[in-house]
Amino acid sequence: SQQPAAQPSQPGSGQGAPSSQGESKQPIKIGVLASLTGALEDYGKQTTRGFELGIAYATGGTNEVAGRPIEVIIEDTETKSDVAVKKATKLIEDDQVDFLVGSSSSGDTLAVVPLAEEHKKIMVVEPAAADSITADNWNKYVFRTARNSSQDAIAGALAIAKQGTKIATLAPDYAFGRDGVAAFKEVAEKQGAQIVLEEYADQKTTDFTPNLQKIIQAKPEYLFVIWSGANTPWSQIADMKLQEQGIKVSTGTADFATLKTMRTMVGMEGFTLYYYDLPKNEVNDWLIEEHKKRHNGEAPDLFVPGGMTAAMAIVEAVKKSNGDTNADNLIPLMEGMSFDSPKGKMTFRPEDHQALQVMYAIRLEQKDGMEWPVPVLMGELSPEDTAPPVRNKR
Amino acid sequence: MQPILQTEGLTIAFGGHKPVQDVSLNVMPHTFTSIIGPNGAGKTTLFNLLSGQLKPTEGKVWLKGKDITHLSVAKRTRLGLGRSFQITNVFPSLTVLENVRLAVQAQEGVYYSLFASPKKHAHFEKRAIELLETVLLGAKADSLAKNLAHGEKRKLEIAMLLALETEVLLLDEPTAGMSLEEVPSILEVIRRIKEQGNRTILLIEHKMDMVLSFSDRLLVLFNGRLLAEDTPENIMKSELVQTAYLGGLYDDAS
Amino acid sequence: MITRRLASSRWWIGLVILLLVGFPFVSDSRGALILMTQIFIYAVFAMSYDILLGYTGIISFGHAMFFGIGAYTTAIFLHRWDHSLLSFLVSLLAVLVLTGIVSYLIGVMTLRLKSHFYAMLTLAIAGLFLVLAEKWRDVTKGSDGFTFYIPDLLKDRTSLYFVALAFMILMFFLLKRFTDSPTGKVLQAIRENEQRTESLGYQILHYKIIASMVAGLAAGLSGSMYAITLRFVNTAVFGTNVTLDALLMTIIGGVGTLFGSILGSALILLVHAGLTDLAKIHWIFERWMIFFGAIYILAVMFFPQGIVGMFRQWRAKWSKG
Amino acid sequence: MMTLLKVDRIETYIDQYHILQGVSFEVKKGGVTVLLGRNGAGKTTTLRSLMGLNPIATGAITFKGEAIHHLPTYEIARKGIGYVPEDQGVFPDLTIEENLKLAMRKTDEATLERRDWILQLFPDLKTFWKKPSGLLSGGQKQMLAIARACVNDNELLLIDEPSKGLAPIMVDKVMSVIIEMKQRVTVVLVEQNFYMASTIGDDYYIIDDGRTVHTGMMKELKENEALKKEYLGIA
Amino acid sequence: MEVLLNLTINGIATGSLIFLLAAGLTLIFGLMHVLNFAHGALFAWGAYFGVWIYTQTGSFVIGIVGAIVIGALLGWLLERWIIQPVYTNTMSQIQVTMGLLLVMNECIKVFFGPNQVSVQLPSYLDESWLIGGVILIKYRLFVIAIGILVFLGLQYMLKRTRLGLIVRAGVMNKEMVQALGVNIKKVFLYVFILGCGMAALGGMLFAPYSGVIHAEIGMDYGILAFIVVVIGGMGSMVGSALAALLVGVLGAFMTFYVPSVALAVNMLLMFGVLMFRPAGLLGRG
Ligand SMILES: Nc1ncnc2c1ncn2[C@@H]1O[C@H](COP(=O)(O)OP(=O)(O)OP(=O)(O)O)[C@@H](O)[C@H]1O
Ligand SMILES: Nc1ncnc2c1ncn2[C@@H]1O[C@H](COP(=O)(O)OP(=O)(O)OP(=O)(O)O)[C@@H](O)[C@H]1O
Ligand SMILES: [Mg+2]
Ligand SMILES: [Mg+2]
Repeated sequence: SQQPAAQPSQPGSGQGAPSSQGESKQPIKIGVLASLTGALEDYGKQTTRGFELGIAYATGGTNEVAGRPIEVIIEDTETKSDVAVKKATKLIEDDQVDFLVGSSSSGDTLAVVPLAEEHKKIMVVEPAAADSITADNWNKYVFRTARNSSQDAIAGALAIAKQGTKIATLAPDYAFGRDGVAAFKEVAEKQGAQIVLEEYADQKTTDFTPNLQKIIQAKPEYLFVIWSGANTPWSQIADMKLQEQGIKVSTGTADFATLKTMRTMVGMEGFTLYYYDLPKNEVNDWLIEEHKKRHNGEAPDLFVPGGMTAAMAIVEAVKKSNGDTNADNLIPLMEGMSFDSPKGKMTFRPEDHQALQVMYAIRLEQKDGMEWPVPVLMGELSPEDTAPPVRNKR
Repeated sequence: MQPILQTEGLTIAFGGHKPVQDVSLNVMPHTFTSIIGPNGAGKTTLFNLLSGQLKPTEGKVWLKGKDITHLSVAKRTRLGLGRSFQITNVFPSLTVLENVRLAVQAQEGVYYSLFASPKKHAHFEKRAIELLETVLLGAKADSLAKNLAHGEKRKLEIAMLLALETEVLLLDEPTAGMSLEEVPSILEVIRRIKEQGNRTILLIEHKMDMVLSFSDRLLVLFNGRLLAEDTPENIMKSELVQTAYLGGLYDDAS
Repeated sequence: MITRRLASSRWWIGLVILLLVGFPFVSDSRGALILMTQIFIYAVFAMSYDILLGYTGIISFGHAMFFGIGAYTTAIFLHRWDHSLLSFLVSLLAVLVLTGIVSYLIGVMTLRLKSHFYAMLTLAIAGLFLVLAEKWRDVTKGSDGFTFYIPDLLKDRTSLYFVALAFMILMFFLLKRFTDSPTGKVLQAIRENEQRTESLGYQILHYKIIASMVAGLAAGLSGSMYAITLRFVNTAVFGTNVTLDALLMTIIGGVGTLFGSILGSALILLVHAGLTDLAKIHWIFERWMIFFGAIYILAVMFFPQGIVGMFRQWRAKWSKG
Repeated sequence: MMTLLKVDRIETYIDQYHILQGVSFEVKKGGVTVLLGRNGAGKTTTLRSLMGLNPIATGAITFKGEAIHHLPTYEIARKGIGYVPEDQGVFPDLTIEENLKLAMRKTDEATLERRDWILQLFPDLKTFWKKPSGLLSGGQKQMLAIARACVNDNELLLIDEPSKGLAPIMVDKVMSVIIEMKQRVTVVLVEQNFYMASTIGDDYYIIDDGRTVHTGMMKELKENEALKKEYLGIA
Repeated sequence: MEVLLNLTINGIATGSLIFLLAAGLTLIFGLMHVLNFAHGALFAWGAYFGVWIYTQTGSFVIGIVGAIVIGALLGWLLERWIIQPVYTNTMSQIQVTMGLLLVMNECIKVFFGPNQVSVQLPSYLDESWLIGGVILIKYRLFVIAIGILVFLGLQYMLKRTRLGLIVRAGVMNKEMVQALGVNIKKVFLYVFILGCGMAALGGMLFAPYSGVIHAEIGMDYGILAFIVVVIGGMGSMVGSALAALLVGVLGAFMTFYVPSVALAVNMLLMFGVLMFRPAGLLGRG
C-alpha cells in the first residue's frame, strides 16, 4: 500500500486499470478477501495459504509473471458484508489492485461483486459456492474457480441416484440448503431417482431427531445430507439408527474438522470436492509436499487447493495477456481458458465463467493412525458430468 | 348545586379482600373534605379509584356530572382531577425544576408538540420557579429530585400538584414527614388555595389539628366502608372515632 | 448560564461539521471515506436507538427490524424498478410508510410490557422478520441476498460521503429538536416514572408509540442508506448483532445525549478498523476481537456514563476548580 | 448510666456534597434519644452514617466502646443495631412473612417470641401475612418496618420518623412498643411529631445544616417555649 | 403412536438440556437481574474445557466436574472484577458483558483453535435401543435425569433456605438487606458462581448431545437461554423448567408436523406467551 494518491474514481469511464504492457515494472496487485476471524476463519486461512502457494507454484518461485512482480494483499472480511465492501473498496481504490479474489462466504462475495463491475476488475471467486454469483448476480468480471452448489449437488446425485432409487434429503433451512436440494433434485430425477422427502432443519438446532423421525417415516433408500456449518447431524443420525433401519446416508464430505465429526459415518458413500490424497497429479503432489513443509506437517485441507487454483488461474491469464491487467482485455482471454490446478485441468466456461472441474465419488473408511474417517476414491466425476446448468442472463 | 365529584357503590376487590366497599359519596364544588380512618382503612385505595390508578370492580365515579369510571388516569387529570401521592412519587433523575416544569406543561395542554422550539415554551420554566418558591423549595431547583431529603420531596410533590391547577385536588398525607417548622407554611399554601374558593379539595391526613382547622366535612373510612360523613365537630364527638381511630392517649399536641 | 452553554456547544458542533466537510479534500484514502460514510449511517441508527433507550428508557433487542426493513425496501425498489434517483426517493417514502406502520403496530402491541419482557418481545419480532426474509425468497433471495445498482449520483464515494454526512446532520438536528420539544421532555419523564407521568395527564402509551415511531422511522432511513453504501442486501440486516451494535454505540457514547451516539459509532468503527489493521502488522492482534471486547470492558470502568458523560464530568470539575 | 453509642464529630460526603459537617452526640443505654431538625438538616444522613450506608469521612462512631465506623453495614447490623429507614425499606415483592423471615437472623425460641409479640401489637400484619408488602397501605408498611427491626435481639434501634403516616391510635401503639422495649433496647429516634418525641424522648439533639447545634433533656424542651420557638419554630 | 412417543421423549430430553443451559441464567438474570450476555460464553468454556479434561483423563464424570469447576472459577473472577461494579446499571451490564462475550469466545479460539470439536460419549452412555418403532437414546435419558436432579437441587436451595429470599430482596433494595445483617456481596458472589457453574455444566452436557462444539455456541444458545428465562417468568425456577420443556417438546412437534414455521417456533412461542402473559408463564405482576 505504498501507492500514491488515488485519483478520484471515475465510475463509468474506462480508465480504472492503471497498467498496460508498457509499464512492465509495475507490480501486479492482487487483493484477497477472506474471513480471517469469526465463524469461517479456518476457511479463510485455507484459501489464503493456498493462494500464496499457488503464486509460488505458478511463477516457479520467482513471484513474477510477464516480467512484473506480484504483490498480494490479504484483507479480513470478518464474514460481514459491510466489512467486505469496505475492504474491497480499499483494495480497489486505495491499493489499486488489479484482481480481487474471494471470499469465504457467499454473502461477502455477493456484496463485493458489484464493485468489481463498477471498477472493472476481474474478481476470481473462491471458495464461495452460492449459485447466484454465477447466475442472477453475475457480471462479466466474475470468474469462479470454486465449485458452485449445483456442482456439489450434481456430484452428490451422480454418486447415488439410479433409476428408481428413493431418496430423502436433509438440508439446513436457508438459501444454501434450499438451492442445493433444488439442484440435487433436478439431477437425481433426471437419473430416474425419486425424491420422497425434502427435510429442512434449523441450522442451529440442538435436536435433529424430529427431522430424522420424519425421514425414517418416509422409508427412503438413501438419505442425502447437505450440511454446512459448525453444528452437525451425524451423531444423532447414528443415535437414531438410520443405517439399521435400512437407510443409507450420503453426503459431501468437507474439511478435516467436519470429517472428525463423522466418525459414526464410516462406510458412507458420497462425494467430495477435494481430499488431499485423491487427485493424482504433479500439482497436487507439489501442493501436499510444500504445504507440509510450510505448515508443520499438515496436509492441505479442503479449500487450500481452491486458493491455489485461483492464483494459478490469475497467473495463467496474465501470462496470456503478456502482463496486461486491463480487465476488458483479459476477459476474452479468460473465457474458455483452461489451466492447471491441484485437481487437474479446469476450464472457465465462456457462458458464465464457472470453472468446470473434477469431483470425487468417495467412501468413508477408517484408517489406522487417522483422527478421522478417510474418503477413499470410488471414481472421478468428470468436469463435463458435473457441469451445472448455465443460469446467468447474458 | 350538582356535586363535582360523585361515587356510587364504589367497590374494589383483590381476591377476597375488599379494601373499599360500597362507598357512595358526593363532594360539592369548592368544599374542603377530609378523609380519616385507621391505617389500611382504604383511604389511599379510594383515591386510587377516584384518580384512576385502580379500576373499581363495582360502582361508578362521576366528575362534573360525567361518568369517568372507565377513563384512564391521564384523561381524568385532563378533566380536572389532580392528586398527590402518599408515597413520594417524582421523577428521580430529573431536576426539581424539570419535575415541576413537566406539570406546568401538562397544565398548559402542550401534549404533542414534536418539533417545537424549546424557546417557545420558556414561560413554563418561569411558572415552575414561582411554584417552587411557594413551597419553599426555590433553593433546590437545580438538584436532582432523588437527592432531596424526604420532607423536600413532599414539598415537590405539592408543587407539582399545584402546577396542574386542577379543579379537584386529592391530597394524600401531604405533610407526612414535613418538619415542624415548615408545616405551617405549607398549610398556609393550602389555606390560600382554599380561600381562593375555586377549588375542591379532598385531603387524607392523620394530623387531626390540620383536619379540623380546614375541613368543611369529614368522611370516616373503616375497613373499606364509609362509616360516617358529617361536620368535623360531630365526627369528633363520635365514640367510635375516639376509641378506634384517635385512641385514648391523644391530646392535641404541637 | 444556560445560554452560554448552548452557545459553546453550538460552536463545537459547527467546528465538527466544518472538519467533516473538509475531510474528503484532505484525505485521499477511499477506505477512510467509506469508513466515515459508515460511521455517519451507523450514527443515525444509534441515534434512533437512543430515542428509545436514552430518552424513553426502553430497551429493545429488535431495533434491527426497522433497519432491515429500510435496507430491503430500498434494495427491492432499486432492484425491481430501476436505479434512478427517483426510484431511490420513492423507496425512502416507502420506507417511511412501512417502518411507520410496523413501529406503530409494535408500539401498540407491545409497549404495555415491562422492560425485559418488552426487550425480549422485540427480539422475537425481529427474529420473525429474519425468518420472513429468509423464507420469502422470491423477493429477498434468502440469506444469499442480492446485489443491485444505485443511482449514479450516489455511486461516487465522495458524493455518497456528503450525502451521508448531510443525512446525519439533518437527522441529528431533527432528533435534537424532537428531544428538546415538549414531547421529548415527556418521554424523559416516562423514562423516570411512568405512573407519575400519567397522573400529570400525559397518555403514556401515546408517547411511547411516538417514540417507537420516531425511532423506527429514523432507523428505517439509516437502513436505506446502509443498503446504498453496500449495493447489496441480505438477511444479516435483521440480525441481533445489528441491534446490539446500535445498543453498544449508544451506551459507549452516552445514553440520552444523541451526540453520544455519533461519538459511539465513530469510536467503535474506528477502533474496529484500527485493530483489524494492526492484525496485519503484529500477530498479537490477529486475535483483535479480544482487544475489541476488552475495550468495552475498560470503557465501563473508565467512563461508565459514556464518552459524553465523561466530558460532562470533566467540564463540571473544570468549572468548579 | 453507661454510654452505649458515641458519635464524635462525624462528617459525611455524598458525592461531592458535604452533607454532615460535624455531628456529635451520645446515647445512654436504655434511653430514647431524639434527633430533631428541619427538612434537609441531615437527620436521615446521620442515621445512615451510623449504619455505614453513607460512610463517614472524618470523626468516629463508637458502639459499646468499640469503633464501628469502618465496618461494613452488615457487620454493624450484626453488632445488634436495628434500622427503620424513613422510606420503610420493605421489600415490595416479598410477602410480610418473607420480609420477617428475611429479617430474623436466628430462629430460636426468643426470636419467635419477639415476633409473636410484635405481631400481636400490629394485627394487620397477621391479617395480610401472605400479601406482597408492596401492596400494603402506607401505615401498614410502617408497622412492618418497625416489626422487622424488633424481631432480632438488638441493643440499639435507629428509627427514622416512625409516626409518619400512622393513624393517631397507631402512634400511641408505636410509642407503647418503644416504651415497652426500653428495658432492653436503646433507641435513637428521628421524629417530626413533637407529641411523640416529647412523650417518649429522654434527651434530644437538634441538627441543623449538618451540625448538632443544641442538646438537652426532653423534659426541659417540652416546658421551655423559648427554646421550642428558637429551634423548632413552634410555639 | 411410536412417532408421538419418540417426539415426546426427544422433546423432553432436549427440553431438559435447554433447562440445564438456562438454569444458571435463571439465577443470574432471573433472580439477580444481571443482563449477562456473556452467559453463553460460559457454555462454550464449560464445553471446551470439560471435553478437554474428559479426553485427557478419559473420564466423562471428571470432565463434568471439571467443567463445573471451570465455570465456578470464571464466575468468581467475573463477579469480583467485572460484574460487581455494575449490578445496578443495566446499560453498563450490557456493555461489559458484551465485551466479555467477545473476549471469552475469542479466547476459546486461542486455546482450542477456531474449528469445531467433535465429542464422543464414553461407551457406557453411548447406546440407543430400538424397541418397536421407539428409539431410546441412553444419553438423552441421562440428560433428563441430570435435569431433574439439578432442578430439585436448585428448587430446594431457593425454597428451603433463605437464599432465594435474600437474593430477591437484595435486588430490590441492597442497602436494606445489609442493614438487616446480611452480607449481600457475598451472597451475590456465591449465587453468581453457582449460576456460572450451572452454565458450564449445561455446556458440558450439551457437547455430546449435539456431538460437536464450536466457539460460537455461546452466541447461538445464549439467546435461547434468555428466551427460556423470560418465557418462564423472571426468577422462577419452575417457570424456567416449564418453559424449557415447552421449547423442547414444541420444537420437536412443530419440526415434525409444521416444518414451514419450525425456524420461527421459539420466537412465535415467546411472542405468544408474552402477549397473553406479559410477565411470563409463572412470573408475578
Ligand atoms: N393493589 C392491591 N392489592 C391488594 N391489596 C391492596 C392493594 N392496594 C391496597 N390494598 C390493601 O387495601 C387496604 C387499604 O389500603 P390503603 O392504602 O387504601 O389504606 P389507607 O387507608 O390509605 O391506609 P394508610 O393510612 O396506612 O395509608 C390495605 O390492607 C392494603 O393492603
Ligand atoms: N444523594 C444525595 N446527593 C446530594 N444531596 C443529598 C443526597 N442525599 C441527601 N442530600 C441532601 O442532604 C441534605 C440532608 O438530607 P437528609 O435526608 O439527611 O435530611 P433530613 O434531615 O433527614 O430531612 P427530612 O426531615 O426531610 O427527612 C438535604 O439537603 C439533601 O438534599
Ligand atoms: Mg394511605
Ligand atoms: Mg429524613
